[in-house]
Parts: sequence; structure tokens; C-alpha cells
Amino acid sequence: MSLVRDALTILAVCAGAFFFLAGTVGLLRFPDALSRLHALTKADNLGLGLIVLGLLLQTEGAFPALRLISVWLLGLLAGATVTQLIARAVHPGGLHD
Amino acid sequence: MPGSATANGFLLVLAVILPFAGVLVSLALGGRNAERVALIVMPAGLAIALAIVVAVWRTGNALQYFVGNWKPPLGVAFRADGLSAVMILTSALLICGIGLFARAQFSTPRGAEARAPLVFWTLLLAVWGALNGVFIGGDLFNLYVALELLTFAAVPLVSLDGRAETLAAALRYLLFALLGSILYLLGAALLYGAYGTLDIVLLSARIHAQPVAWAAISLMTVGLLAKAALYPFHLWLPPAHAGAPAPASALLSGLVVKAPFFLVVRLWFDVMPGMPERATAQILGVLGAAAIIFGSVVALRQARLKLLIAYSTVAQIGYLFLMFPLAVRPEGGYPWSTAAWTGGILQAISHAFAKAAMFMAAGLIAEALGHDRIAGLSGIGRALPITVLAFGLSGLSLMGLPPSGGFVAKAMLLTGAVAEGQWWWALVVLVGGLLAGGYVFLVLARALGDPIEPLRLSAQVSRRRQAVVMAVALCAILLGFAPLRPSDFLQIGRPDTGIVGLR
Amino acid sequence: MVFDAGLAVLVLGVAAWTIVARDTFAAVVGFIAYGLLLALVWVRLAAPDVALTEAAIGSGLTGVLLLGASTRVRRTKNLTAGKEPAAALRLAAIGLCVMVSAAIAVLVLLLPEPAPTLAAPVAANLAATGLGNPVTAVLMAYRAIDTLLEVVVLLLALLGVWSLAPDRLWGGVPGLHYRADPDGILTFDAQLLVPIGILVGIHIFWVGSVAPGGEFQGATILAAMWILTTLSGLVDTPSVSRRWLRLLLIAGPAVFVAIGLAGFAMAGAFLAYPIEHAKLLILIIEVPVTLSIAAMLALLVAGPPERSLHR
Amino acid sequence: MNAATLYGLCSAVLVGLGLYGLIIHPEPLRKILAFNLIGGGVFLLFGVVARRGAAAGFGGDPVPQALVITGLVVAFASTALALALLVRLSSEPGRANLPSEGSGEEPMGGGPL
Repeated sequence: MSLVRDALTILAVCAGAFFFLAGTVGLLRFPDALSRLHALTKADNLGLGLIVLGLLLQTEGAFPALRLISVWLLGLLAGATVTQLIARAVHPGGLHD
Repeated sequence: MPGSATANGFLLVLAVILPFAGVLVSLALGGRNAERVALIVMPAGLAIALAIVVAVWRTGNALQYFVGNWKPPLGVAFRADGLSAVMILTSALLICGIGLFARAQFSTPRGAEARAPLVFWTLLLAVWGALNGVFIGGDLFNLYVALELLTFAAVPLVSLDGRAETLAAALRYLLFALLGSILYLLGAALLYGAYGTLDIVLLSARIHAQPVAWAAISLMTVGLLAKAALYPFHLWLPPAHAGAPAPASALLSGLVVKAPFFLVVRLWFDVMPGMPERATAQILGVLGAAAIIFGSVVALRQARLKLLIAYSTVAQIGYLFLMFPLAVRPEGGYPWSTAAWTGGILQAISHAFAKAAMFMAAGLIAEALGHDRIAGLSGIGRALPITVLAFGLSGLSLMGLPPSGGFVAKAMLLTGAVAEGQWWWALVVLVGGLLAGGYVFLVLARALGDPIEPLRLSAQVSRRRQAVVMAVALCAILLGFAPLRPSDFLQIGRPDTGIVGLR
Repeated sequence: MVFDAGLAVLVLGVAAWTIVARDTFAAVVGFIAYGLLLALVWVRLAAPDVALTEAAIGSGLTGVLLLGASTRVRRTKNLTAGKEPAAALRLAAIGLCVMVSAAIAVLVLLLPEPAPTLAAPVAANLAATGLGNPVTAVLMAYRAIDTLLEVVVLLLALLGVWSLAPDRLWGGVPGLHYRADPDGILTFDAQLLVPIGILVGIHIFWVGSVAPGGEFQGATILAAMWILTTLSGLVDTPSVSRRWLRLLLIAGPAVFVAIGLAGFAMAGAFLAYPIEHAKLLILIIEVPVTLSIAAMLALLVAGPPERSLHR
Repeated sequence: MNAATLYGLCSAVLVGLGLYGLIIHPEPLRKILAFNLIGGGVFLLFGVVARRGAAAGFGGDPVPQALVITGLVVAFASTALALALLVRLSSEPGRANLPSEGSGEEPMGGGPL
């Protein structure tokens, strides 16, 4: 059982790390700010989510699990805020005007 | 081992805590209360300082206190030997004098709270607390915190009037101070890594002549020199000290730069007694000599009175460092039983009084005339005779003429130079005295000369403030009656097994 | 070990980039990354308390300050117009710095083995402080005087920052004004995040007696929440002469001094705690100190008064 | 070589790097940044000293760790004051930089600062 759990953890964390890597490559290679943001948010949301998921399998008890989930949620919130702010700084009036 | 706590040791805690408690109360009450709090703390702090001196003198031993009853190396010790006690008393006297002088300049208007008075009175107390912390700190990291307190209290005083020049001077002062702090901290990290304590007494027993110890002490010394504005780290001092309001200049030039010097003395003679080589000490002496010559020559060329006095500070700081080549490894006896050691300390004290009086006198002159151009001083000697006399008396001390504290200090440095067979330092002292005579005479000749057209004063200067300046200048003169020999009081609490060679 | 080597190389790379970056803004961003990487190093050095402090203050708050300053300095004047240093100076600087680094590296290798340490006496006296976290015991008991003076350092720095206000603006409001946008993301953020953040801050402070955390780390998070509410424009920074603000600022150091002085009577020394009440007394000090530090940090970021009250 | 020694060497290089930045950058903001970089290196040295002193069941000597926490807060305070001075100075008309070393009465050439 623990072997399966460990394997799943490794799989999830590796997948998460891959998304971070892809996001970083996107950040460096994409031409303009908006597509860079697009790449970055993928890394943030999915990558962090997968890593947290992998680690959740290793926790014992509700409290550490709750902490991990709140780390993911706070990360999402921070990422969303910053993305919004940067996007607005790039296009002050919004995309459509 | 660091021994045990002494009775009366609690006085040391009060000396540090009382001024900071005053800062807290001033900020909480605000408005005119800042000045009132300072005026209450001043006599109380002076009483504590006197009590410390009396306690050290009567017991003939250093006071020691373990904060929170935690003994070093775990805890932090406060210690006051004869040297600390003298510095504490000097600070207390001078801060009371500066406080009385500053009342007219930094009175709070009725009604709303004003910026400059609130900042000045709270920071005056903060400088006091930080100085006492430096003078009694027994732990090198605690001393770092005390030094930082001093920097944060001193920098805003420089830019109190908010002009662009003084803001730039304050920023540069802060950058130099930061450099000094980082070097000091680096040295402290190495010392802890090598010896597992930062307590001065414990360190002095554990430290050996090893590369780590040498590097640590060198780094800390260089850092402290940057804070003490010893040549070639003097660049920040003249604009900072000349741009500050007169009472703040007196505080900065008289006392604040003495704190890092005091710590160099602690490092060289307490942390590693007997370890420094004569050759290393010669470097400090050479820098001191360069400061004396350079500072005095540049002072001679100044057109503005406050800048002249500030460059004179650069020169007078140089004298302090002449004591190192003369007191390290003397021909006979301990470093602190040499004439030069006592002379160096006496120079620190008498310069404190003389320079504070000079800056305050210059402040009164500038207030009366509306400017401080030396060329336009003619006739001020008749308008403000007491002030100009006080200026002249402090000048005596800077030149090293009797009767003055400066004379005794420089005479003892000369004696030390002769006794140690290092005549070149004597030459520097004499040339420095001549140059100081030059720049003091330059000012006095103008001030006492007849004006071309009748002098119109732009402001009246109260007699009380002139009397305060006179009193401070007289302190510098009174020190001239100190006996011309190593002081017994200053030797109280010195380690008596400090010489490696004698062990 | 491989991980450590990689981390060290990364830290050095980011540090070098911070130094050579042409754009000041980029250098500041590099510095923030440097701070976060150092926080990881602190974890590797078994110093989680320091890691939290480094991430919160060393990287976070310092980063906010530097970002704010870099945009404001650039807005008013182009500071980077300074002349390029000459090649000779560059070479001399490189030589000097290589020598300094080499010397320190040699000294590190020369440090004695076994290393001197105070871990044993810290552990032996831990029971007398009633604390479980040795770092908190050093900060609040063995070397409490350092901590007390350090809080005063922050207060003096704040007074120094305030002293830069023009005379007519004394009693005014620090920093720039941020207009509240009721539909803006920051408003949403502030409303959602601030309650959570305050809870996290209190939690980090609270566990500090037994686990990594403590008053400085908790206070930094509280300060960040304060900054977020002012950035979103929901609440403006208070005027510097508000009585409640002054009392909030001095409450921590004042209680610290008061309990320190009470130590004379209770345990025979300044800042000594009687064993049976040590934990309670330390807690009584820490609560106001945390609040005061939070206010000081937030106001240090806000800067000197720049707006008068009547507008 | 263990991890502590590795980070010790890392701190030595950090101090050198910061020093280089301090010398070659004329702008005060970059100098302040460099100070913080050196500070990071010096604090790291304290951390290495702490790690080497691991004993009594602690992963590191708690005393230097506590000193670093104090030092970090003091460093933040210095940075805040320096930046506030700089922002205020740059809002003054006609002042973009620290006055050059040779301003009027000053006959000396400039040092690194």
C-alpha cells in the first residue's frame, strides 16, 4: 500500500515539477507579456496543485493536510492577483478598447 | 571567568534604560512634552552618571552586571571600568549643556506639535542611551546593537533642517556607517566561530594570535574607523557635522564619533591585550598623523566657520589614534600605564568639551549675523564678547596650549613619544598644534577686528545661551589641571594579567 | 550534498546577476529572488526560524521597500545616468573582491574543529525559561537586552524616516494615496486575504514559543496585511500624530522595559523572570511587542508624511 | 567537505560579490542593494557557524541563529532609512546623485563611496 502511495507521490510531484519547468521556459521564450503570464499561471496553478496533491498522500492527520491545501489556495490567490495587476498594467483600459 | 556581579551594578542598567524610557514617553505624549521629558531626564541621567563614577572610585573596581542574571557566555554583561565611568560622565555633562543650549532653538510652538523639536529632543535622549550602551557594553554583539542605535539617532540629526545638502550628507554618513557595521559584524561572526563567545572578558582569555583572530579584529577595526571618520574615511564628516543645526553638530562632533574610537580601544586593549604588534599599531598612528595634517590644512582653507570647525574635528580625531603606536607593547609596564594611553583618553574628553563649545559658539555667531562666512565676522567680538571668548578658550585646547585639557593630553602624547623613542609622532603633534593655532587665529583675528561698516545683527542672542557655551568651554580648560601622569582612576578595572609576554 | 551544491551555485548566480544587471528594477527583482533562495539555505542549515525571518523581512519587506524606492527614484530622476566606471577601476575592484573572498574562504576553512558552541548551556537552561524553542529562549531570555534594544532601533529608524517630512506636513499622512476601486482585484484580495493573513500571523507568533516562528516573523505578516489594506485603498494610513498610533508604537518597548524593571523586584535582576512565571511574563511582553513591531514595519514601508490631513 | 563548509565558502563569495557592486555602482540605490547582498553573506556566515555548532539535540547553535534574526531586523531598518533619505533627496530639485566628492571646499579625489 505504502509503495503505491509513494509511487503516486513521485509521479504527481514529477508532473508538477514538469509544469513548473514548462512554465519557466514559457516565461523566458514567449514574446509578449500576456502570453508569458499565460505560461506562468499554468505553472503556478497546475504545477503547485500537483505537488501539493503528491505531498497530501504523505501526510498523516487532518491538520498538516489542511495546511498544504491552504498553501495551494493562497498560491492560487496570489498568482491570480498578480496576473490581474500585471495584465492591467500592460493594457490599462482592458483588451477590448 | 567573568567573576560576579557587583553591588551598584544596576546603575548601569539605569544609565541605558532611562534615556530610552524618556524617548518612549516623549513619543507617546508628543508636542511640548518632548522637551519637558528631556529636561527631567537630564538631571536624573547626570545623577546616575555621577553615582557610577563614585561607585567605581570608592570600590576601586569595575562595576559589573549580568542582565537577567544570565552569566556570559549565555547572557550579556554590562561593565563599567574607570574608562567607561569617565566617558559616561563626560557624555552626561555635555548632553546637559547641549540640552540647555538647544532650548531656545528647539522650543515647541504653542498648539500643534512641530517636527524639528520633537525629533531633536527624542533623538538627544536616544544618542545618550546609545552612548551609555557603547560605554558599558560587555558583549561584542550587544555593542553592535548599541552602535546601530547611535547611528539611527545621529543620522536624522544631520538632516534636521531638510535642505538638499544636508539630506545628501546624511545619506552619505549612513552609507559609511553601514559599511562600518557590516565589517564589524563580519569580524564578530569570525570571533564567535573561532571562540564560541562574544563576551569581552571571556574572549580575552580564549583569544590567541591566530589568523582568524587577526582577521576578525582587523575587519572590526576598519569598520569602526569608517564610523569614527579617521582619515581616509573622513569624507562623510565635514558636510554632515557642518550642515547639522549647532546643538546637533556639538553632539555629533563632541560625542558621537568618540563611541567607535572607544570601541577600538576596547578591541585593542581589552579583547586582545598584549596581542597587537607594534608594527600594526604604527598603521593606526600613520592614519592619525595623516588626519592631523590633512584636516588642519584643509581647515585653514575654509571660507565658512562651521566647515572649518568640522575639518578641525577630522584633525583632532587623528590625535586619538596616536596613542596606539605609543601604548602598544611599551618598553615597560602595561599599555594603560603609559602616558600616551592616558593622553589619548584625555584628548577624547577634552576635545568633546572644546569642540562642542566651538560648534555652539559658531551657532550663536551664525544666528546673530545670519551667516557664518569667516570673511564677514568682523566686529562680532564686540557684539558677542562672551561667545567669542568661549571660542578662543576652546581653541586653546585644540592647539594644545596651557591651561587646557588639550594641553595636558598632547603633552602626555609627547611624553609618550619621547619615552618610547618614537620622536616622529612628537613632530606630528607639534606641527598639528601650529596648524590648529593657524585656523583658530584666522577666526579670532577676523572676529576681533573692526568692521568696515557698522555691524547689524539679524538676531539677538540671549546671555543665558552664551553662558552655557562658556561653561562648556571652561570644562575643557579645567581639564588642564589634571595631573601630567597616568591617571589612577582610568586604570580601575583594567586587566592586570593582560600582557602575553609577561604571562 | 548535490542539492546543497546546486543551491549554492544558484544563490551565487542570482547574486551576481543582481550586481551586473543594468536595469535597477531588474536588480531589485533579482535581490528578492536572492532572499528567497537564502531562506532555502537557512532551512538546509537547520535554522527554520531564520528562514522564516529571511523570507519575510530580508526578502519580502526589504523587497517591497526597494521596489517602491526604485520606481519613485526613477520617476523623478534618471539616476542611472551616472558615468560608467573606468576599466581600470573595474579590474582593481575585481582584484580586491577576489582577494577578500579568498581570505574569508580561507578563514572559514580555518575555523576550529570541533566548533565551539553554546547549544549545551542553551538546552540546559531551557526549562528555566518555560519555552520550547531555543532561538526564542535566546531572544527573549538569555539575550533579551539585545531584543529590547533592537525594538528601539526600529522605533528610531521610524522616527528618522518621519523626520524627513517637510515641516508643514508634520502630523500628515505617510506615503502615497491609493484610490479604492470597489471592483478591483486588490480590494477583493484585501477583503479575502487580510483576515486569513492576520490569523496566520498570530499563529506564527503563537507557535514561536515551542516551534519555528516568533514575534518578528508574525509581526512581519501582520505588517504585510496592513500594507495590503492601504495599497487597496480600503483604509488609509493614519496620521503620524494620532495618539493611538503613538501608543501602539511604544506599547511593545514600554511593556518590555516595565517587565524588565519589575524583574529587579521579582527575580533580582533587570529582565530576569521568576521561573514559575517565566513563560507567562515572556508572553505578556511578546503580545504588545509583536503588535508594535508590526506597526513599525508597516510604517517604515509607508515612508514619511507626504499629505496633509486637510485635503 | 560538508554542507556547512560549502555554504561558508558561498558566503565568502557573496561578500566579495556585494563588495564589487558597492565599488562599481555610482547610484546610491545600487549601493544599498549591494549592502544588503553583503549583509546576506555575513548572516550566512553566522548560519554556518551555528550549523557547525550543532549539539545537545539542536540542529545548530541557537545563539548565532538568534543573532542573525536581530541582525536581519536591524538591516531592514537601515535599508528603510537609507531609501527614505534617497527618495526624499531625489525629489529635491537639481539633486540626482550624491554630490561629487570634490564639491567646492573638498580638494580630495573620491574614494569608492
